[in-house]
Amino acid sequence: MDSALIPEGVKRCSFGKFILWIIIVGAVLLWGVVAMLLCWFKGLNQTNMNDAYGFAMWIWADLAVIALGGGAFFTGLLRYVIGKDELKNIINYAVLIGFICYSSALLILAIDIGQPLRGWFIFWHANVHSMLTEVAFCLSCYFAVLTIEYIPLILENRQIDKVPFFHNLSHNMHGIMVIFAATGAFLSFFHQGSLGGTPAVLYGRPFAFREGVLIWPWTFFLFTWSAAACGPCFTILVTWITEKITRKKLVRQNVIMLLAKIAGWMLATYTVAKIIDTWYWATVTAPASGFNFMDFYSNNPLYGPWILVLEIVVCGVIPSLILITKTGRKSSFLLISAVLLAVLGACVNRWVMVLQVMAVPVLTFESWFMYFPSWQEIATTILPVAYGIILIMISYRYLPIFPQEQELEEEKNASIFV
Amino acid sequence: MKVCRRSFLSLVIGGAAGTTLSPLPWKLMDDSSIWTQMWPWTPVPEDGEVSYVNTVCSLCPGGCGLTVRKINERAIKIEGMKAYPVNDGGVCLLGLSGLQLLYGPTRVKTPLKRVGARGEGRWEKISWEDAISEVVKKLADLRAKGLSHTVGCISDSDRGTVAHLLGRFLTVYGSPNFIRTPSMQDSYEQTMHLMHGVQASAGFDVENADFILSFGSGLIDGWGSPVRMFKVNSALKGKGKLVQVEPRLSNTAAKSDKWIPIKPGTEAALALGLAHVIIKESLYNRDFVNNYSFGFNDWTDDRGRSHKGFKKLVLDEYGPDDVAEITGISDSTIIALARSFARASKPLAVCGRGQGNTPGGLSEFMAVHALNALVGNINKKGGVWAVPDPDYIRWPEVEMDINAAKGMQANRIDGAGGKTYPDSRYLLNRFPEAVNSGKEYPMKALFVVGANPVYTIPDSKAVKEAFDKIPFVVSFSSYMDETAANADLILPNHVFLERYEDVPMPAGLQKPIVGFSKPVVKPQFNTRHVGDVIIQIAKSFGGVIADAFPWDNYEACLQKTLGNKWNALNKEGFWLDSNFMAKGWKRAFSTPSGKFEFFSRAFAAKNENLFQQFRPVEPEGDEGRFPLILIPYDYMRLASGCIGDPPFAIKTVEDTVLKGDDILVEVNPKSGRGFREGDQAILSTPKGAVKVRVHLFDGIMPGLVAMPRGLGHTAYDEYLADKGINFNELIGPVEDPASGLDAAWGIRAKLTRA
Amino acid sequence: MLPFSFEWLWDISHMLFMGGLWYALTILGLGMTYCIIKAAIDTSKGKGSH
Amino acid sequence: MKEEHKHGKASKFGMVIDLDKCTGCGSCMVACMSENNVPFKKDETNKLDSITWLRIYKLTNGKKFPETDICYIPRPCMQCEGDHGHSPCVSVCPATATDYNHETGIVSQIYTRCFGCRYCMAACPYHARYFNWWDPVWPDGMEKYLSPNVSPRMRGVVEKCSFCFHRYQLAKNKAYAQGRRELKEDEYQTACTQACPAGAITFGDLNNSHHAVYKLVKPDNKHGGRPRNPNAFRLLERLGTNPKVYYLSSREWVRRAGDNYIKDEVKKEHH
Amino acid sequence: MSTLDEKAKEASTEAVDEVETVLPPKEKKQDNGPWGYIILFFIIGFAASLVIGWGIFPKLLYSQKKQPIDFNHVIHVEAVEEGCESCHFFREDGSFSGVPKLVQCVDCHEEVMGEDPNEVKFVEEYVAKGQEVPWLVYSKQPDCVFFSHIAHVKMGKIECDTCHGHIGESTHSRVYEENRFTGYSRDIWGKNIAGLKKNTWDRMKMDDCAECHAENKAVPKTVERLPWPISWMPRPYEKPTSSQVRTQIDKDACFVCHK
Repeated sequence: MDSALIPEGVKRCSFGKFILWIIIVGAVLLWGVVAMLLCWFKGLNQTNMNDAYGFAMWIWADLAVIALGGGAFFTGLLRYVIGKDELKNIINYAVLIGFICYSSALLILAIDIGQPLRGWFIFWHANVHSMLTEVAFCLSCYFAVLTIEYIPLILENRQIDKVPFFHNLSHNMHGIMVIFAATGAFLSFFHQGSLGGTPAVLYGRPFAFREGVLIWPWTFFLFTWSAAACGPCFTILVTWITEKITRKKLVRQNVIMLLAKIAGWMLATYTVAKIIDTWYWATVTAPASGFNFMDFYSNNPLYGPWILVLEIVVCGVIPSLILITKTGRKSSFLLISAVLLAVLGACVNRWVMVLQVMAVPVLTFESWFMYFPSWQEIATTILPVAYGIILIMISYRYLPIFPQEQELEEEKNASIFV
Repeated sequence: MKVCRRSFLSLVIGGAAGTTLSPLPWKLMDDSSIWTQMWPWTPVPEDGEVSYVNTVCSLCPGGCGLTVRKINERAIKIEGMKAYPVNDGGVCLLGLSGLQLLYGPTRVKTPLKRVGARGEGRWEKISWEDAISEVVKKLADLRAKGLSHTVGCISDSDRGTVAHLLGRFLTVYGSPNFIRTPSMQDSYEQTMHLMHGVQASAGFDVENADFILSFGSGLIDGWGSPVRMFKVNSALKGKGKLVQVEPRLSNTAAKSDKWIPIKPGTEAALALGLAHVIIKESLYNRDFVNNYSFGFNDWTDDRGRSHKGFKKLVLDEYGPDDVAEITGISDSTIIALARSFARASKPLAVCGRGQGNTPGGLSEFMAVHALNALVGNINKKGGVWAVPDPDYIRWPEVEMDINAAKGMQANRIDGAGGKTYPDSRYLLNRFPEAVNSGKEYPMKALFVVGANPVYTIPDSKAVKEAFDKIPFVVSFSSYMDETAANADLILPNHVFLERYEDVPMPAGLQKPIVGFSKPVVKPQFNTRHVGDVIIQIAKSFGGVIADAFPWDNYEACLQKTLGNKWNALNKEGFWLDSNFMAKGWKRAFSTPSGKFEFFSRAFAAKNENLFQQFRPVEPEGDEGRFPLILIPYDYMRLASGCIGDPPFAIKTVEDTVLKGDDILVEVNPKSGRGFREGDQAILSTPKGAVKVRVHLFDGIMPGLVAMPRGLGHTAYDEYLADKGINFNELIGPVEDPASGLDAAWGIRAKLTRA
Repeated sequence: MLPFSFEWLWDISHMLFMGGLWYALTILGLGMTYCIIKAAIDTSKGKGSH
Repeated sequence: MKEEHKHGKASKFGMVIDLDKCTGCGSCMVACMSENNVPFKKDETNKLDSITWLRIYKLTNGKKFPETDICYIPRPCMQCEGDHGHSPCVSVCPATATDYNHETGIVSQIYTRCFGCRYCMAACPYHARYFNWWDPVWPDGMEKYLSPNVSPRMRGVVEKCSFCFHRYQLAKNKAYAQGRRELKEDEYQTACTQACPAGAITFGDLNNSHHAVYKLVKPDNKHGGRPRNPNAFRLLERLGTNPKVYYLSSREWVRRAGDNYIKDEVKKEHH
Repeated sequence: MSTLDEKAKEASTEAVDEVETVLPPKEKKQDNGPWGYIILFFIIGFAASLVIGWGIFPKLLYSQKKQPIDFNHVIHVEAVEEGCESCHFFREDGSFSGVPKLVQCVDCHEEVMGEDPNEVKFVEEYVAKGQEVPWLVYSKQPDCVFFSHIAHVKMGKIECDTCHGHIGESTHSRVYEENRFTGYSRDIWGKNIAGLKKNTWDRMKMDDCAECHAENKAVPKTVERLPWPISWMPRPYEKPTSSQVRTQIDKDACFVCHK
């Protein structure tokens, strides 16, 4: 039915099946949209946030998707600026995932603020000293970059490509993509960093506060570093999932290996830096404001030392070791486990830097603040996931996302018939 | 077709480009943000000319001066009146939220007549004329049947012109049943009556005392005139000492120099134990005791019976060991306390539990007052003064017709002033019993003015039952309170910010002062001053009743009554008898002996010796079934009197007192074993069982459960109703054997899992 | 925020920060404009027709 | 000459609360709420969504009966100055909706500029900032008591104590009418100070050695206003927020409750 | 592809005829397929949206309201002694009275004095009934704005017309235009929809306050330190220096004007 739109030389499932899945995921999306509208029209009382939890699940989701979307900027940097050419076979998907992550982040921000209609004040009345201003600026600019990177992909749709203007446009955009990618990398570096700075500049919150260099607290660099490490891992993970679902090999293993290796070394170095940071914070920064390191991990039902072990050892050291060793990467199981752990590690780190910051009591006469999100919060957080799945489904079906798909498919068929 | 599509796309792009270059999107973006700043559903307060009006607060017996800020015709803020003798600029949170009472949804906006069943909440609006004629018809009917004495009136005060108008009306109408709501004032008045032989209030010169010994009085929890007591407490810092004797770490205890936890109900024993030490160590004021007191040594009464003197009594029976046993306070503490009290230059002992809204046992008041006498701190700087009511209401004597005279000869329904309790003036705590049992006579009609007995009187169930038995209940409440909700007719009074009224004598003040409430704003609703309504009712009767009310209206009455003080009051807001001095010891006492009486001879003539009879008032209930004791506590953020807390006040209540609609009761972790903080529980007493939550608090004596007063309203608005539990539902009155007043201080209870 | 706004301060933070923002936006804007115009020219030259 | 120099010097308004006198009665809270048009809801027992610019905390010394002690700490906005001249909340606000006024030392909050990101709330360790989770609704007729000097806030913005800044402005207006520019100490007092029945709150200019607040705490203005009175302390002094709200207490445990100390750490005395 | 285009072209011959004159030469059109239409529709869209944005939109955005009474300032200014302040005066507490209340008007207009039908209406409908006139205030700022008249007029010696224009010279009340969306007076944004102004009183937005404050008291020190003294750039502001009487210009003083 829609065969004219499907890229040449590849096979896709029947249109009916496709629509059925769109409807199923769409239902989840709709649930999220209802929750979103409730939040917009009735206000943030629809959430379980409160004056102690001004930042909660959404900000965590925001930080997490941005970190995971970091695959786009880092792969782009490697592909266009540094010139790792093999990565051209995965860059499209990385861009798509990045686009989904960043558009989701912007959407979540638009729901999260109390006065969405005044959201533009952040640009027009900007306070340049605020980390959040930097985040908003770079986030929206980088989203523009991702859009620019995504547009040529759309233009490569079989029917659209037939239009000479669009064909030329796509061609030209590819031509100067290196400029866009470089700008994107620059923007991304800063906003990933400012996200790291967001909690770390809160000198009234000893759990979050970090010292640093000039205006940048250490977590500024840690966040950028971890996004560069975990973002590609997320790209690998999503590619693997897509391959499993489509039951096809979409990207050659050598591409995956290269990305995994780079990500592995990034993760390893990040983990070392994170350990040093934690050590310094636990022994110097926090005690200076009267806190014992263990004060942050005891007397509460959730945040125990386990969370630190999970983040640094289980989701840092272990996946690093797997990814930097050739044997580790070679084993499909270990590889996927490692990228999964790395992704989880980024999420846990963002969780800790947002929610545990809120939970720790600072005044001596207060106790731990606990919070559980309302269904509206959960629904609006799942909303981007559903939206991402739908966008991936449509893009995979109609756009030549995976340049190697056709040849891999032919090879596979050949191997079967030979 | 393709052209169409492309052209359309082109049109759209052109349109977008043009729109971007027009003011439309930018102006709309700007305006939409301005719209969020000016949402039509967010009120914009009107600006205008600022003015200030002074008045006096009558929400509690404190009588503070207020300055109300107005914008045009709106009252927008209440502040304390600077230089007002009671509060000098300070003001409590209830007074501060007065505007919420003025403009609040709980106001009764017009006279209402009950349509459905009692308390069902169905009302019919009626005109003032109809309402008044209905009252008059009913009263005239009763009077004609010779039942005038079955009409009663419950009022929050018996002072000032409004109370006098009510009393005067009942007198000419022919009923002795004017009843004042109970408070520690009753016990103190009786103490003054028996020990000083005078009809007076107790005034405390706390400003000049340097050692205040409080037997459970919530000096900074709303006792007396609250703001004044706060000021005193602050002034005392560094200059004097405050010792708080109380089973629970109240705010007063926490702010005191020493908190002495005591088994509840044994305060009188402690007072006598202190007396023991003072006498034994000869620390008492010889001049006063030897020359101006009676009953210190053994004595013989008119009938020749010999009595133990105060000295012998306490030396024999209240040695520190005995008292330590009774009170749970160590003997060394008792001795040390007695010494520091007696050695202070101006020691002062006070009592009246919490905010003093319950009278308490007379023996306790007399024992504590005896301590003041021992140190000679009576009618002296820094001591207790007997303060007579300001004497400015001098209306001609009423002329009674036969009906009235006959009605007035009937016994009071509450038994006050009768055979059993000859020295008591009002015993509202006995009223429910009297009505329910019908022993004396059935009550046929009841007026309630400035009081909310259905809520404030212990054993709410019995009170409600009594009200149900009275066929005609008229409430003059400005608010839809519990009593109004259970009335047949509501004749809403102006609230204090809308009316003229004299407010005599703030509680516990040592100087006679009359405060002056005046209207700050015009009446907001179709309400009438209760004084006006009484005058109108009286006038409708005609004859002697009308003759007793020669004034056109209340304002005229007040102006006439105040005479040359009117102008000064209007200007200053208060009238103070600055020359007033308590009478010296020589002339102070009008007892049979002419001296301060440790033992009242008048009383002894009728009763057995009080102190020999001293027994702690036992709480109701069986210890086996109810292992704990429930005590109430008062604190400033909850009004426990007839005024329901406005939203602002409720907002300040901590979440360890009220959580959602659940009340939290304080329990020591030792007694609350098995409960975690915030757990639900069933609290039961012999009077009933309620659902509560547990607040584990180390500041309360093990074995006790403490519950705040002032919650559990069922009427009023949604900001107050159904929050928590009314303590009075869980306790019943315990009659003091000497005075008949309610001496209950707690009740046996148990706490079980919910 | 533009330097025309009274909230603008001529200090290093504003110049660097806002400068960076406008710089990035300019690059993106110019880049896209270039691509579109060049595509239009290319198309008019008949390039890209299949 | 000296007088002239003082004229026009920036003020630093501060508050001193004597915890020995404070009775926890709640007058300050209500005075504040009624002065500043603070709304209320049907249920205000969830203190985490209940707007009270000035909140009274109840502290206990944690000891068992009968050694237990309690103390109340009224907590308005601390009007932090910060170590580096920036308050924790001001520097983080992305839209300049809150700022530090150098003329008065007060941290402002502009409701109509705020777009509700709540970053400032995350930054404030005192929980002095409140978010309007709900539309403010007054029961019919009660909006009559609203003061025109303070705008009612709309849903979705953050609000906090302003040291009754509007009173400063009204006092200034009055002074202008009399041809003066300077204010006397008693001309500008916050609503809570004025209402406190215990006289526990003192308010004035910490830069002016004639003012009572200065005499009470003797701030060391060279070191962020650290109090020199040994009974005076500030909340979370060690974080370097430099609050302008000081507390006085004669009880050691209360003073110690003002800050965090590592176990067995002896309180460092600064002299 | 080209066949499709031609079909479409045939279908819309009429449209082509109509606009042929403004189109590029025919041969070019034939060469380049549909470009002519594309440009044409672009221009149509562009022009139409400009007309809507600049012309129709402002008309729709504002509703027009008439003052309850047509007020003649000239007559009143002549009749009083102290100019504007005779009726728009300062109260003792320094607050500004704004539009006069009935009480002030009644001083003269207890009864009808002249023959103006507006005065008759005023006396009959308002004075007699004791009802305040619901004047529409042109310069009414949103509720969040705090403005101290006395600081500007008494201390700053600024003339009324600097902000309010020569309203004292008006003989009639002009139409009051209300923004349908935000509910406040058009005078704040200004008559000019682009927000441009010629006179100081043409607009009353925050930027206009800021402009005046900057002009009057900014201390242009920073500018000298900067390498680019660009004349069109607004003058920068400095932190307050100690003892001078200065106009409020700090960025750190939002709540001086906002409540």
